[in-house]
Amino acid sequence: MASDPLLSVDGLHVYYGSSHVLHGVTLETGTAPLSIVGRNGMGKTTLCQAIMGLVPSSGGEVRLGGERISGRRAFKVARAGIGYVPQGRRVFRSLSVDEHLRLVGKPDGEWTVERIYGTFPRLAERRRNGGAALSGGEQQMLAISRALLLNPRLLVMDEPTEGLAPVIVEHVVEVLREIGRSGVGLLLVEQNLTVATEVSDRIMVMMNGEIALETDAATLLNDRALRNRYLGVSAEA
Amino acid sequence: QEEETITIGGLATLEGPFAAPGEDGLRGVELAIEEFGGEIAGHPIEMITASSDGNPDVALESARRLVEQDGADIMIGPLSGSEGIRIAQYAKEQPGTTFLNGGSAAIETTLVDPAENFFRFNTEGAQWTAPLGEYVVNERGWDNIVIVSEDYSFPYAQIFGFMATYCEAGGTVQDKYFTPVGNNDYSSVIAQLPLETGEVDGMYVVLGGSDAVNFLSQYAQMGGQLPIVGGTNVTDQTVLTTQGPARELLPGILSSGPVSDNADLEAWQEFVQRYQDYFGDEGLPSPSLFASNYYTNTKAALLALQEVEGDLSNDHEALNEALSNLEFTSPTGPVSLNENRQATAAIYINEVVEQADGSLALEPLERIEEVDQYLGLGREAYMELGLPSRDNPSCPS
Amino acid sequence: MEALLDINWRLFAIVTLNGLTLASLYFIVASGFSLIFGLMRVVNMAHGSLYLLGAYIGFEVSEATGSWLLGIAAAAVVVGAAGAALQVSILSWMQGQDLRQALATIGVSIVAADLMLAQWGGSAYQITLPGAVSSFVPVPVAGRYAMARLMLIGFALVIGIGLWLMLNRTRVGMLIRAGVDDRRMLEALGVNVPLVFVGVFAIGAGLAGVAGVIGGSVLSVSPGEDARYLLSSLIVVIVGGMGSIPGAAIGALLVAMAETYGLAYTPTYGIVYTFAIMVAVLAVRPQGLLGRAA
Amino acid sequence: MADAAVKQEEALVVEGLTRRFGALVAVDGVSLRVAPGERRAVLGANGAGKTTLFNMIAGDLPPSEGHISLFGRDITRLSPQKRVLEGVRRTYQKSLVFGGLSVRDNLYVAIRGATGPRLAIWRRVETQPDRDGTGPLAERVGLADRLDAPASELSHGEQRQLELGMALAHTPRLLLLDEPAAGLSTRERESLMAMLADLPRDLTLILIEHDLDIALKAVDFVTVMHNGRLLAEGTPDEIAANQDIQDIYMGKHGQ
Amino acid sequence: MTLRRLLTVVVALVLLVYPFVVNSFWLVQIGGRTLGFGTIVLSLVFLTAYTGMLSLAQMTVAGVAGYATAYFTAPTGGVGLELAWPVALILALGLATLAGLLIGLVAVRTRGIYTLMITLAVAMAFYYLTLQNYAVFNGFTGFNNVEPPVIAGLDLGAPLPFYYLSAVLAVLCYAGVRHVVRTPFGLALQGLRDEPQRLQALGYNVPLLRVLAFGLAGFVAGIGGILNLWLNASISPGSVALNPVIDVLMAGVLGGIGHPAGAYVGAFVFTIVDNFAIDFIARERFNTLIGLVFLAIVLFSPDGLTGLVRRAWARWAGTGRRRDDAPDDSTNIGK
Ligand SMILES: Nc1ncnc2c1ncn2[C@@H]1O[C@H](COP(=O)(O)OP(=O)(O)OP(=O)(O)O)[C@@H](O)[C@H]1O
Ligand SMILES: Nc1ncnc2c1ncn2[C@@H]1O[C@H](COP(=O)(O)OP(=O)(O)OP(=O)(O)O)[C@@H](O)[C@H]1O
Ligand SMILES: [Mg+2]
Ligand SMILES: [Mg+2]
Repeated sequence: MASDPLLSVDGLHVYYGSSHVLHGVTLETGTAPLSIVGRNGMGKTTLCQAIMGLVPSSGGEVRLGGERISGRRAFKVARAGIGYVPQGRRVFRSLSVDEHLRLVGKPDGEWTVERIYGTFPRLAERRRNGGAALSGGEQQMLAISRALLLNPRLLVMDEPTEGLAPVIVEHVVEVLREIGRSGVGLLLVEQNLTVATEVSDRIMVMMNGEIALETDAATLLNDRALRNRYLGVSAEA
Repeated sequence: QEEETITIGGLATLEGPFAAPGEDGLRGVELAIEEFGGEIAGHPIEMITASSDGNPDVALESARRLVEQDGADIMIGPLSGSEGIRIAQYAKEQPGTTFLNGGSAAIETTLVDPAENFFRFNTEGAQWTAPLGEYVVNERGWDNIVIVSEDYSFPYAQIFGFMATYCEAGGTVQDKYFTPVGNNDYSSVIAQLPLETGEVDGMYVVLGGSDAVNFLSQYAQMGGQLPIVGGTNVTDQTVLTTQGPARELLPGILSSGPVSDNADLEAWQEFVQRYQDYFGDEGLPSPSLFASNYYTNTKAALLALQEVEGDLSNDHEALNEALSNLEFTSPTGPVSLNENRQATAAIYINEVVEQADGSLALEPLERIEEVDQYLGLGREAYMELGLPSRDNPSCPS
Repeated sequence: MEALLDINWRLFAIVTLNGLTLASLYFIVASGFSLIFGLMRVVNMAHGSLYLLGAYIGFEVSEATGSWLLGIAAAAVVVGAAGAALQVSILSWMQGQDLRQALATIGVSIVAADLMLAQWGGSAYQITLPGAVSSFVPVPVAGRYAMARLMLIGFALVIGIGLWLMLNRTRVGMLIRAGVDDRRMLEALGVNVPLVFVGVFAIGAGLAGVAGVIGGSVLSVSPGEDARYLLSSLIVVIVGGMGSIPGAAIGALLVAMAETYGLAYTPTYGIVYTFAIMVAVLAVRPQGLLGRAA
Repeated sequence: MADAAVKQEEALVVEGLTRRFGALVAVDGVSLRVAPGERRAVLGANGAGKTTLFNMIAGDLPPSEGHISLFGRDITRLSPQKRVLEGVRRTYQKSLVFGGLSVRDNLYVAIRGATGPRLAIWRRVETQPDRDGTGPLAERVGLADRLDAPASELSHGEQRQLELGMALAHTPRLLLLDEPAAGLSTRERESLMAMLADLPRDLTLILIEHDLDIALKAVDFVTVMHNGRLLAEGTPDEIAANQDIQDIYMGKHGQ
Repeated sequence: MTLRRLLTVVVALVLLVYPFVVNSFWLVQIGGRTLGFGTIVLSLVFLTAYTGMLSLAQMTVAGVAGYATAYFTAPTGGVGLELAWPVALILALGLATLAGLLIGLVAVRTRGIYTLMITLAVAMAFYYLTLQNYAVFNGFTGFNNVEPPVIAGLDLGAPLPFYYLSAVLAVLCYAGVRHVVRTPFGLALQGLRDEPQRLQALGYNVPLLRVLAFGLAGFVAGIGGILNLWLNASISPGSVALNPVIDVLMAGVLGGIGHPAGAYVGAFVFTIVDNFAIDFIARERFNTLIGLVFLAIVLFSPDGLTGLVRRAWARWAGTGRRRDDAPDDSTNIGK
């Protein structure tokens, strides 16, 4: 291949103790956003964590822009250019909103603390609140902001719209689309099919630790049987 | 032909702050065995050791190990007072073993319900200080003092011995200050103490190890100038080997005890010489009180063994009999036992002096012969006094 | 009535000063402990050992060079390095498992105590203070008071303010708090968390070393002091609230005051009062006086 | 209807409930009346004060002002565990499950909490008669095949399912669900809907949910909060048609 | 046969036969101590593994029982009150339970490592109290000559009866703990360890549970404390000082603080090392050896020796680990 893809995952295996959770996941993505959907407990979070170096993989490799990042410590992976929004928010309970942002923010770069406050005015209103003293949705906004402020080459987002009010979800979708346009890669894990299909055209379905299906947004939205088969959806969405 | 080996178990504190004295105590045991060529009447003498940390539970555990597991025939030890009480009590469970004290100096060990097979050839805490009380009244003319002491049984015994003769000689005690064990900032006690002589003539201090160093230097820091007499532990090796400015405060302090570094006594000098020859750089510059006490007790055991030619039959009947009647010359002079199997021996009144080489040593001012368990009061009168405590004794005013 | 007038004000003033200066010493010792505990949630049971090591190093160096300040510097550096080594070689392997770390440091303290005993024996050491501070200063009511002890207050202030600035005015404080909340997440934001932790541990240990030299000069050092100062640090931090530098100051003050007044006025139970204060504080504020709710 | 009679009939009455965090008024004088058997949704933007309201009703947070009564009884001062015994159950927005226990034990602790005796010490759980309740309960929330897994090894969504299961351990009188669908996959959301529909009719349900598909379909009545205050109340259709609410909360979804 | 059943049989056999193959030192000082001291460790393991509260005051609670027994059966120097021994023992265990409950009250709002610090401070407070107080604790000297009762001509203080007495009590305590943790009460404790807020929202009284757990642990520690007292025939402040307090923790960690069996394994190994380390290394530096052994266990086997054995068994049996009721990795306990 002429140029290396932004992210390539090749035959990734992950075990928790003796339970085999990822069975050789292979995927590639460039600057166009990619969404991964799938039922609960299929291994989506595990995949994100394995990419970030937060759980050890026992086979396969992960490359970022051609550079091998699997096996590296998480902070090196992050420094290589991945911004991570974890599932469950994981904000620092003893840091205020403002401290969160200043901790990762840099004065130069695409995303600055001021821009974040502009994007999520709610955070500006709560800038002195501690991480534990935020509502669920506010925490989620903070977790997204934290990743954006790293100005990464690739964003890995694990259900970033969980707990967000519908208007904010729309807003986040806007932001993610804009990010996609600006040449930053996006790997989005979503339960909300609407969000997944609005943000990315390419969709993968994960099942039992494997990429079971790769398709495009329109197909998934229109093909009820397909959804039924891979996501267990019976009624129309 | 080769006779059966006789095992001597040495028990001392080899852990914690008292590890150094403990090690020196065991050197005393080793030295005594070596003096007999490691053999008595054809019986090879084997020495085994176990450690305690000053805690009676641990001492007991180690003693059991020496006696029941390793088959020690003769036990020497332990080092500290409350351990000694516990071991003497254990001796009753083990009539087949002969116990000799190591360094411990609690009064109760040989006074309250003493064990038949427990022998103490060293003098105890109250004996050590008894002559000193009389001395400060008669020789120094002090008749009003304050006492500063740590709050537990050994200092009680030391104060008990001291006051027994001090009050008798007409002295009074203005006040006693007991500081809790584990305290190291004495400034608030010092704030209540007189700094210069006047109403009060001197201060009797019973604090051990670093506590003594802390107290003395803090007292000096606050400008205190009262003359000081110390308990035996104020001038022991751990204090005399202190490094740093506190050293300058020590010379001139009076104390009393069973040994004196510079005693003009042949037996002592011989002992020191032997100690230095045998241990060289490994030992202390001069043997400590503990080396001397462990040595004395071990030597008594070996002498008695020699007398009975290693006969340990019938629960050591012969050996114990011989020990009870044994009289010999220890490094500090002649020793003998009373009916409680407690030593009667000489006590020194000492002054701390700086030697030519800069080290500190105890210079004898006086030697008092044959101080017995009853402090010269006779059994009846002594038993009247009861056991020492915070409030016992107090000079009748 | 008479008894009231009878109060010995000079004694009271001196005892109060004693309490203040002892509090300063406790604060200096506890500050490093509080730093490590508050920021990294490591209960460093080897803190007392680091204190003792600092005192011995300070003694050796100041004896050899004749300079007390060099002694302090050497203790800070050597003990700081020892702390860093402890973090790298043992504690970093169990980061986040606070219980296991506490246990490991207990192991370290046992070994350290034994090795220091082998090296320096059971004698008491005292570090020579510079001549300038071995004097008296006049103080109202109390009469005069030892300069050496007053100096403690100065040290405590310098250390306290320095730490407070570091924690509240720099990014370091934020980094560390975040690292304690969720270490893995912080790493995923590109922060070399292990390095930060080593740094903090070194500073905390260095403070213990400095405290050792100061304590060894004003009082003295000998085996056994390690447990004593570990315990006082524990109580100071429990009372004051973990990780709070002003809390440690208040904790030190309460504990030292209880101890000195106790010793002066009711010697028998002086030490027990300290614990009574602790229990009383806990009953009202389990996170300590200035601690954040856990 | 006479006032007293109304009081009797209300399952939950909240009056002037206020909660301040320092200067911030998270919930500001909210009053609610929820009839027995009613299904009610509480909607509102992030930080509107919905969870805080739940916290006060369940007793996890003391209110700064106001009163709460349950079936005519004032419970404002009651401790959380006493309220449970009065029939209040809740889920948490962030799952709180017992990581060291298996799914089955998690559910069993929940069942015991509702029925007692909670501190029984003589018989092992395996021989307790109410132990059988765990199976059907797991079935209801879709965890039947994970009964023996330790809760700490569940995925995020599975923990949400368990969270729900613990609240359903016993049919409460008042059930408070804080975003039950968050983190669930599309399939599990459907099961959730079905399960909600199956709840006994006499159970009173209050639901916080950002998924409007669920929020508007599963309830009879909607309360909308904004900046700590009550903004509007009405049937789902009325709310969906309300332009203000669309602007500040639903966005184009509601159109 | 499962590991557990096999082990039960082996342990029962060993316990029965042990007295006939060893000398009096191994019988009393190793065997008796393992069982009595191990019971104190058991109370610590119980609290830590199942409630997430690491209490360093278990030796203190044991000391309360010991002091009470001594006070009521062997008055010394005017301190104490002679009572019939059943009354004395009931009082002692009652007081130990009470002490446990009180410590629980003090520590009730704390968790994990914070509990450790506070209970350590409580332990030291008790130590200083015993040291300074003469009216009840007889100060520095404590109580000597405390002998176990003679029941119907059977001297419980003699080595063999004492050993069997210890064994029976230890087995009862162990079985009791294993039982309790699988009762609703025990499950609730584990819930409290993991997520107290959730437990409260399920209708449990969390502070009460915590205090009760401490009380129960106090009762168990009290039994160990009485055995320990009889083993030493005396008690003094040294019995509740910092060293023994830390010893309990060390033994727990050696054996594995995540499983009740770890308590006795740990107590045994600790006793052995404590007694014989001096033989392995020149007499001065054996504490370094003890420290290093301890450190090595903490470093390499966070769940102690029992954890090592269980992992080895799992590998040998070739099966995935079956989960036991106690969590396998104790590494997170006390967080
Ligand atoms: N720490 C762990 N130990 C053991 N098993 C785990 C652990 N974490 C997750 N698992 C298991 O691994 C599988 C995949 O989990 P993962 O969290 O990756 O799922 P997911 O697809 O992200 O699910 P969800 O949509 O619920 O977030 C699940 O079956 C889960 O039970
Ligand atoms: N402990 C606290 N201290 C200070 N402010 C708090 C605290 N808890 C919550 N808040 C604030 O109160 C407001 C209401 O929070 P709440 O959690 O009730 O919101 P919510 O409606 O549940 O939002 P979401 O939908 O995002 O979960 C938020 O703005 C939050 O920042
Ligand atoms: Mg997930
Ligand atoms: Mg909420």
